[in-house]
Amino acid sequence: MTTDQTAGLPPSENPVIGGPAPLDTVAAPLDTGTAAGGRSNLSVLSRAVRTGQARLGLALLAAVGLLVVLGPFFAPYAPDAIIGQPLEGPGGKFLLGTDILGRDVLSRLLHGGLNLSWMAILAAGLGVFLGCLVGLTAAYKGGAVDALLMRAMDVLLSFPEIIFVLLFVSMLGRSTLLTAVLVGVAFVPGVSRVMRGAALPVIGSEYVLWAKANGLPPKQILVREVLPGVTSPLMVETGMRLVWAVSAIASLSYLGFGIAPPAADWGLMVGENQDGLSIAPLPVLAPIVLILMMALGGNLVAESVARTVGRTEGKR
Amino acid sequence: MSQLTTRMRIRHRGSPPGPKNATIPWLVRRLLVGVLVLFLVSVLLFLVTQALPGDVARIILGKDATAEQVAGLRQQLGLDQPLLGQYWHWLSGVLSGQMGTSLENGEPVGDIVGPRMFNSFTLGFMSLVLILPLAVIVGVFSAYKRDSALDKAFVAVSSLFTALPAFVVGMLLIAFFATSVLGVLPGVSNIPPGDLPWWHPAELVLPVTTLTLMGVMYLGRLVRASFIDAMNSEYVQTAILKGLGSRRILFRHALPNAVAASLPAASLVAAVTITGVVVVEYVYSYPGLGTAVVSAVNSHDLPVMQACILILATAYYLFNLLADVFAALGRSR
Amino acid sequence: MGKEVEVSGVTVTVDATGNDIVQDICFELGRGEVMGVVGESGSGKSTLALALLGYARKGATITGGRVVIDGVDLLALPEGQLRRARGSKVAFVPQDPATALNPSLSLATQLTEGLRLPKREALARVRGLLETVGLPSDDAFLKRHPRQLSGGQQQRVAIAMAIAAGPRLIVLDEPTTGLDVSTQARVLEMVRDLCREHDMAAIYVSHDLAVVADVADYVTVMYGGEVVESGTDRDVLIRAAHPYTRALLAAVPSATHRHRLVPIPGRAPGADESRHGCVFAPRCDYAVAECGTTRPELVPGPSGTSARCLRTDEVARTPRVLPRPHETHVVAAGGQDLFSVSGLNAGYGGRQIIFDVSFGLDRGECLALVGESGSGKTTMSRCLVGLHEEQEGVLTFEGRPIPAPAGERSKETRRGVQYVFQNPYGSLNPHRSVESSLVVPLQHYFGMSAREGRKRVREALERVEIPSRLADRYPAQLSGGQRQRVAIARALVCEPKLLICDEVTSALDVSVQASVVELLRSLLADGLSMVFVTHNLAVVRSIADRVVVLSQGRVVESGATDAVLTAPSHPYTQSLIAATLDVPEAIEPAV
Amino acid sequence: MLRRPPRPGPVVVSATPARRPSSRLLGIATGAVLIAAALAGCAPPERAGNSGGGTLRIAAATDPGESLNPYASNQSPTQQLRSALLYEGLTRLDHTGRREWRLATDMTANADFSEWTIKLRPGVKFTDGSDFTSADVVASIKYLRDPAHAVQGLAFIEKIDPKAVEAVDGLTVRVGLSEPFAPFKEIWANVLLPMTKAGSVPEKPIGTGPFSVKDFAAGRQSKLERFDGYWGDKPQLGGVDIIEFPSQQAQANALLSNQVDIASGATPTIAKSFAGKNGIALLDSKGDFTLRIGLNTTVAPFDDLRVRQALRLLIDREQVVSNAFGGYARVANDHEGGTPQCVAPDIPQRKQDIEQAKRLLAEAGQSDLSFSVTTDGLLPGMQELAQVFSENAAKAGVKVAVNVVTVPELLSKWGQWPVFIDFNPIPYLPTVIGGLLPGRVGNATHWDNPAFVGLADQLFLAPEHEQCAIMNQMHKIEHEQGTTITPAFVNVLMPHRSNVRGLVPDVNGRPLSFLTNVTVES
Repeated sequence: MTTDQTAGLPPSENPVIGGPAPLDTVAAPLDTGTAAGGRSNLSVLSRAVRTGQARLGLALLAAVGLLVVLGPFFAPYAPDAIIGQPLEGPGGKFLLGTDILGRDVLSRLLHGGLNLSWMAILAAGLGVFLGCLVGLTAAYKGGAVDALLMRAMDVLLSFPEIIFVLLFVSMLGRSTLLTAVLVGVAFVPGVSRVMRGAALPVIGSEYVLWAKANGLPPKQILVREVLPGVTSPLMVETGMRLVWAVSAIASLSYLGFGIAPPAADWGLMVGENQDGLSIAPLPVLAPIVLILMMALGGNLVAESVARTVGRTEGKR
Repeated sequence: MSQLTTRMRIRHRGSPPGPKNATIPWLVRRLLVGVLVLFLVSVLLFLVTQALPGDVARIILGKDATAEQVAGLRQQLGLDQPLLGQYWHWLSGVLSGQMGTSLENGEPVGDIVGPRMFNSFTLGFMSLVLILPLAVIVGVFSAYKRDSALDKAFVAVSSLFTALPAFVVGMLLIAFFATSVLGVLPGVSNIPPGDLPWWHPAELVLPVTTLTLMGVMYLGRLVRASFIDAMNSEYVQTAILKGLGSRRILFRHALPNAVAASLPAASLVAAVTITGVVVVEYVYSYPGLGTAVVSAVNSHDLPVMQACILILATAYYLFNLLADVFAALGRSR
Repeated sequence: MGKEVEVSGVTVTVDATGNDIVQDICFELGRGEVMGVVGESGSGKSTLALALLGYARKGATITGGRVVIDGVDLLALPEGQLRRARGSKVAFVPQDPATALNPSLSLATQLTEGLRLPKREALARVRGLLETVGLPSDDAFLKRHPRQLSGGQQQRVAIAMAIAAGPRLIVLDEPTTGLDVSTQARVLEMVRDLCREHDMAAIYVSHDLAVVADVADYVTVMYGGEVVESGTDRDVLIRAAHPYTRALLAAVPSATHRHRLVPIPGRAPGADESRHGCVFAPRCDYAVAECGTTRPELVPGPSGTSARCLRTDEVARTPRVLPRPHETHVVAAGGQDLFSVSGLNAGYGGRQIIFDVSFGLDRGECLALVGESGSGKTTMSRCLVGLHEEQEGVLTFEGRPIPAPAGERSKETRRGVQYVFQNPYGSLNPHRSVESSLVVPLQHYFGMSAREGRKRVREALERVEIPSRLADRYPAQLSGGQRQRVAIARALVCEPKLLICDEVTSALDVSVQASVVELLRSLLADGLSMVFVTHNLAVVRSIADRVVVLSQGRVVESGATDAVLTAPSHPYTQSLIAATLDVPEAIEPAV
Repeated sequence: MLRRPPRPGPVVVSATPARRPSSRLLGIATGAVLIAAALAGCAPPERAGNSGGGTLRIAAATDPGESLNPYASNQSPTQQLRSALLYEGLTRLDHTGRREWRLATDMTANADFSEWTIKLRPGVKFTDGSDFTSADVVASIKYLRDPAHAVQGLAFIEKIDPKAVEAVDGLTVRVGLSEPFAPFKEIWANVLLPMTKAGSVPEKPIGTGPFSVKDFAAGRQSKLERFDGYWGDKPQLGGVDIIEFPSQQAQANALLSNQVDIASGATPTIAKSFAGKNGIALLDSKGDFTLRIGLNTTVAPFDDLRVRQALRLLIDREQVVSNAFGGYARVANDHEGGTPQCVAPDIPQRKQDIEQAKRLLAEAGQSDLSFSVTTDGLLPGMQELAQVFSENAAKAGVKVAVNVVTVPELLSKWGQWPVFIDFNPIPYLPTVIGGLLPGRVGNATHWDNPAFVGLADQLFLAPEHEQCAIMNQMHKIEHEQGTTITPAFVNVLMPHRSNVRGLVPDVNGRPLSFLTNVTVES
């Protein structure tokens, strides 16, 4: 088994691209160039949210989010109750039919997003937090510390993420928490490189030099001066990592490295029911659609934030 | 003066210092660091695989074996030596091409891994050969027809693929082309041992398509963005003001720069494609490094596992390094 | 028979808002004549330059007017013919050749591709052109890529590229802005020669009055997207009839004599503001009620220029107020060195940049460090404030030696030596409000809470003439000059003894520069000492007491400002001063 | 064969790398790339045509650890599938489960069953053309009996005294036993006990089967060709390709896209999804193949019979059959299957009885029992069985978690798992010997029931006509006191292309051992 944490996009690093999402940049059309108006991050977010793409993304995320949170209350059956014949068609007693063990697909769908959600959030959060820590420290300290940290990241980066997770899961045993943490750790090198790249110009900028020249404590400089300067790439990175985490964790569950079987989980459902794909597509396709909605929603939001950032800050 | 130079700290920020002659030493230094990184990769890999649960000798011999038998085997395998010695033995083996023998069936690891590496790299290479030009064509066309229905469709589809796990893509492609709907292509891509992959073109179609789709959707987006950037650049404005024809502006002025700007990303896509074969191989049962590493992890075959992962990690790292180099060269311009 | 170039009614409109960035531009130009277009940032001069080639940037459209060159109206041509006209009839020299030349094509390709000639002929022609602009013409040079050239060489290549197809008009958009004075002087001379030799008209767009004065036969002054005054260079620069032109002239420092600079109050209009009446009225000393409602026409005025002003007569009658010559600042008695540098060496990446530099500074004195780019002056200033890592030498502050790195200096030293940066856009944290930026040092040095600091912040802002209502703004909401003042205020709240100003005015428009220079001058009067790092001799003349001239990391000359600038002894200083341009000094009273 | 962990022969090889010069990986890589460049565009070499009769392409599960050695321990179904075509034993069980003579034509015992004389079939040739003689049988038995070889079939023949095995003449072998053993004839049908040419094992084993090895790549595929010197009915097929796939899904896909002719493993769901598909038929072998849940008696509370019986009462056998096995199974009654000659006794069918189970658990003080059942999911239905059991047990408040582990992990702690899923495909007698008596590797529940052991001892001494009655009593003890929950007898499902003719279902679940009349129509 194998995983695909790649999920299509290099989860890896983008030394140059600045952020993982493709950015479209539009040059400021006028030579006046003095765009007034605040530059606070909230405004980036709110501007991003105003694009149709982001609205679609948010709508998708909201729909999936509601399903995940409220779903269990509306599920007609217990998620692991065997209440019918295997692979019954949709309709009648079972709105979406039954799975290969004769469990209600709808109920499993409604229960099956919670684990994926918290695992993805934990993984992305951990990856972004640690990556940010490493990236900013490397960028700020420079010199030997920078070289050391970044080469250490290179070492980690050299393990394709899926293999990294497989290796450690087989070393430490399977558990949802471990899988989420491992996916998060696998994100660290990528995030740290992006964050270091984003932080370097900020750290070289004159207001940070001013703070250094006045002997402000490094921690304060990093947290109060540098961090606000990299929130935009940070937001983009968080969004994209969330998407990849969803993909990766769903893939791991599909391969049996995530949640233990009787529990309902979207990735696991795909794996369990794929044998019956040709006669009962719903138990496979329905969770795929939900995973896709979740990932696509996150992706759309992250992309439009990235684009708004590109447009307003002229970064590419 | 000499006193000064000794006191001056060399600051290495990871980018070439000067535009011209300094690039070569920088490159050499970067490669040396690369060797160091690969060395550390091998250390980490060795430690992690050694830490896998279970006594290898016990796993081989089974529970019926006596303590003496286990001890004897441990000695034969060198497991009784200190970790450092074991590592050195392994590393010197790897460097001289002797990667030991499989714990599973006693075959030399080279015999198992060699052909599979060739299969994997063939798959990755063929995909790359398709990805690179296709991504450029799609990206440029989409950027050129910016905001047209086609462009929007491409952007939407690429977002979709970005969010789609590879196993889903593979599964759906199999269902559509091989098993359920059309039935025109083989659903598994078994390359018989001893055969070269391209003797079985039909078997290669779906795995190559999967990798290519994912790669083109990602890289095409980046090419599109850099092409839009290039078209908005000052030098394109200069070219327009020089009165050049739009074809020349497009192909001689914007395209090379857009492609150059996408090179680092392309290297990363290459890295991901080479290692992405792991997933795709599993989905299509293609006999490559990916299936080998999964099976070795499942059966605890340390030498095979170590060899496969080392190869994949090296390839991955080299492409990442290439991306760094391209990025740095780009910056130095 | 009209002139070679006739421009009338050119208007460029922003697609999104329908506002005009450039409105109703008219002028004429004969063969071999050079027209200087002067304006501050936001005046629409670059947009106009592009419009003269029938081109508007994305998001804007040329909505009216004629650009007739050699009898052909470019703006009326269909796409294909317009393309052919570009290059052959009218050519463009961009502001920043580093970005305007294609990084991935060789010089040969870029120079020949617009020529529509067989390769061999094209190459021969290009070699000739390169020699004309003073560049090598061998194959090795032609094979180079733009990044392998220096800034001056790139600009010459851009000029050669523009004149390659023998255009009748060449439009130069700030072509010397990024260049050193000596390079600039050579480029200007070349432009003049080329126009004369090729009998070609040129439009030279610049923010720098001195440059325009040097190169142009005619001067057009733009403000807020309109031509406010136009005429021969002497008429405009000496007998200006428009209040804006006059104000601009009063704000320009002179390299030859010291005078007080007069800033223009207020802020230039943005392109997206719709306007009524005279566009300069809100900032104009002469404005009357009518100016706010009636849009003046560009009409010939009494002093020989055409001016867009309702009150030309009154303006022309008023003698131009000569700014009061400013006495050399009297150094406070005592003579004790406040700050000194001796035997300073510094390098970067192992390469030495600063060689054995020594100088000292008295209390209340303003010392100017002058040098061209690459002279090491920025490294120098960073060494002083402790931000440079590879340095060696002895620094003293108030008579005591201080360590080189900022981190090792005492809090008192750090507080006493404050630094103001070149780039007003980078010196303030964009994510902090003005007040928050100023509170940071107060908390750091005086342990004040945000509340306690507020009063001090208001005082400091008042001192730099920033209205306290702006305290809640973010840097992006401020103009460049305002930001630089806030940066100065941030230094002031530390109650420093020494202010190190690194090219603080180089990114600012003249009128804004004037206000910052005057602010600094008043700070000097308060007893603050200052190291003023700059490449601009005129600014040096107007503010510095003493000058240290740096060349390639070495001090080549130092001494009292007037002595050094008036009678330089070192050849380098001499050449620097010779290359420095000045607005004509003779100010004749109006009729 | 019962599942046993020991891993085999390759050890010796792997421990002495010097014997086989390991190829140089880098050399291969660069060489391969160069060759590839040279060959790019070249067509594959002409394949030698088959000797006629067509080739049957069988999809099997990947086994990277496989070898040609039929005596290796820890053999996978794939290796056994191939061994059955390459090697023969003295006897075999036909597809109805009846014993038939193969390399032996008769076996006779002395009065107390302590010495057996085996008559061998004349005219049998090994695939290398040499004659099969008594010396080969003696060598094979001695090899099998040597503990150093750790062969998987050792348990079945451990009563043989290796020193007392001798060739009487070219076609007669006398086998002396350390203890009397009556059902001697029954054990030789096991696929783990074939006869090979003396001295050929383990390096290059030579057998007498209807096929010989043409090409073998461990973990990838093996090509077999018809052995024209075969003594018995020659197969009509010219050859057999066994192609290995990492999952049953892949096997099914390969079958659907006509890359193989038959899938040797299919989940019930796959089988069901093929129903009604054009060109695909299902070979459904009903037999006594059991999947069972083992309860380790060395771990509390499974040492308590009440707890074991309670758990046996909890499982809903009908649901296991219909939902875990998609109907391709029949209900079992907590004992192993019988044989065609000796059908299982008529014990009342145990049914789900939650109340009774609760009572028993309460008596044992285990009302809120909670444990996890471990499975490696090796065979279709294992995970599903675990999940159905977990669901059923929940009805009595017993919490059962499903713990899915890798195959090596399951084997590395073999005998230590408290509750695990196991399978048994072989007839009753070898099952008793290998998996139900104490101390056997296959007995991972460590069941030690004196009454059962006593009956087994009787069985080993009883003449043939008394054996059935004893076995029936043993079944009853299993049912009443055993340590496994045996809910169902599972069918072995092999979907195949319908142009494959002549396949027969096999009660022992290995229908691919019977290829004599199989043809592949083009």
